[in-house]
Amino acid sequence: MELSEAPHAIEAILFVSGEAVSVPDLSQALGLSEMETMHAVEALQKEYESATRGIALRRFGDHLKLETRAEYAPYVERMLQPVQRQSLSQASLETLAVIAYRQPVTKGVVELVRGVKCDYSVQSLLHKGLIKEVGRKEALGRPILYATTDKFLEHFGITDVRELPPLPAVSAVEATPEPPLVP
Amino acid sequence: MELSEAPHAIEAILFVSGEAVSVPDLSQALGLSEMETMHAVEALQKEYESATRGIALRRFGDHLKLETRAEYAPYVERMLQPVQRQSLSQASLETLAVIAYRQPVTKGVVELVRGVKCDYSVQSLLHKGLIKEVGRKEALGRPILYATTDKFLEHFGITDVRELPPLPAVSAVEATPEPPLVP
Amino acid sequence: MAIHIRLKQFDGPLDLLLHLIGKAKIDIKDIFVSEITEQFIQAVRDAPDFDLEAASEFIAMAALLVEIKSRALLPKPPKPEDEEDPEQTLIERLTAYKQFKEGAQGMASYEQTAMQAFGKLPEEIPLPPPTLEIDGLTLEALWCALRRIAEREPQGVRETEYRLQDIRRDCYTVEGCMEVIESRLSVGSTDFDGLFRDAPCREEVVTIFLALLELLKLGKAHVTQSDTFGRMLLHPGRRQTFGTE
Repeated sequence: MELSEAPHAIEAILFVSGEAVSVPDLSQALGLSEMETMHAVEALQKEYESATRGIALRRFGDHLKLETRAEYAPYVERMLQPVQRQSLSQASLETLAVIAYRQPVTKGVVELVRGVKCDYSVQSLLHKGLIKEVGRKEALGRPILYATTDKFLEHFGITDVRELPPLPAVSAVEATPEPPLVP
Repeated sequence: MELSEAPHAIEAILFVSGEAVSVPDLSQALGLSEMETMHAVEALQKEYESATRGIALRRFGDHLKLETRAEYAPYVERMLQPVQRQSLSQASLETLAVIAYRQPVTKGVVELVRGVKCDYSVQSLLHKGLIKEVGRKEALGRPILYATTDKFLEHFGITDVRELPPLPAVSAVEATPEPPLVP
Repeated sequence: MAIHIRLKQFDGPLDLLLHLIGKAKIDIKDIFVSEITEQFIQAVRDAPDFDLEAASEFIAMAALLVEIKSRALLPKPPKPEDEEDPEQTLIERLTAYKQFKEGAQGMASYEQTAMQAFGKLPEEIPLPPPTLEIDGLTLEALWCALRRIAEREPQGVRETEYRLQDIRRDCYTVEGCMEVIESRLSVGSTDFDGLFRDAPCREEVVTIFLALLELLKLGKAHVTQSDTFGRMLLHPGRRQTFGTE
């Protein structure tokens, strides 16, 4: 092959391979001596160094590899894993409201206030990182206590739960006592 | 992101993805408008064209892909077993030719031109992602209209259907029942 | 001249006709002053892989060729203007087919070139957990949620007290619970959650549930639900599998 073409043939091989390729293997594929191959590698390295690029040529001993530059990793990740958009159901929003105003609070209280089972919405809020477990209540069954997270504050654009709007005047959210027995 | 960095972020994304990536997906990952993304793509294309390279930036419709240049294929093949695209059967190619030159077109027209049933080849082309349904013809039975995809462009290495070779001139009489789509 | 042709080699009768025309080195429009019709019929007749399904299109074409040929032998009556000339139509179809067949060949050479370009396998990259963005989280939405709870709350308390007295008496045997559920169903459909809303202890919940399963089995009740996690409604009697229910 033409010596002047060798650097780009090497680039093509490294690109398709994805993995590190050794200089002896390269020189065999190109039909060049190892010396000639090394010269071509150096020429290619110079090209890659002289310009800002999204990909870089790295050398490990006598192995060569093409890699993405670390500074572009966030974009690559965003590409491979796009942000998922979701919205909260009415049920989850109600559960979140009760927890926000009564925290730390047990699921039992949330269920008593809302009048329905809340296992599903509590799980979903935990999964979304809007609430977290903050300990256990010293009561029969030692039920888990829930509170809102920093992510909750971030989502609502406030710095502290005290910035939440005041409760409606006479509200079940405030009035409902602990249930006598937590299911 | 800095607009000046965008071309190299795109290069990094295309390198990692391996497969063709659409401009909307790119612009979402970069947090840029599609217009800004296209400008960055054009800047990157210029870089790739100005220097001799082992790899090329190819555009298929609104999909982009990095590929090796054809002239280095022998070296790549000698070194690796690259993933090779399968060539199409004669029957599939004929069906695809009618769809490509006459799109959007119904299966009925394809069958009229070829003089045989085309259910199988149409199914197989749909399955390979080379054609897609693009609506229905306002005619008796509202038959499905087919057109080619960006994957079709990729398979034939062209940016736009207008790059297909022109159909050979009709020697005898103006041929088909509907006027041919002149690409 | 004996021609041995395997029909399977050809993509239909037009393909075979083009092949014969090519072999005879004639122009498409001269097809009917040549031996092509005879050769075509011969090929279809002799086809060793003759199978009716695959060959039906070939047979239809053979019939058309014979028809055209026989018309040529008869004296021509004056032809009405709008009548289609089958000979001309076939020549047009052959011409169009030839055009696309050659187009396909051109595309095949593009395909060959494109296959010389290699992509790269996608890389396997360990990804952080996906970022979740939640829509509709506003203080106003939170406030509305509280208002909804407050508005329906008093009713909930009354129901709870009422049911505490009503169920405790009977719920410790499956038979007793069945009676309660049945008596409730006797005045119409009821909410599944309503059976449990005060659920004071595990035995009651389990017993009521067993009673309900028993009623379903006996066909004295059935359940409907509009969607997953949606409200479940109990109705008296067996589910009607006909009509609009």
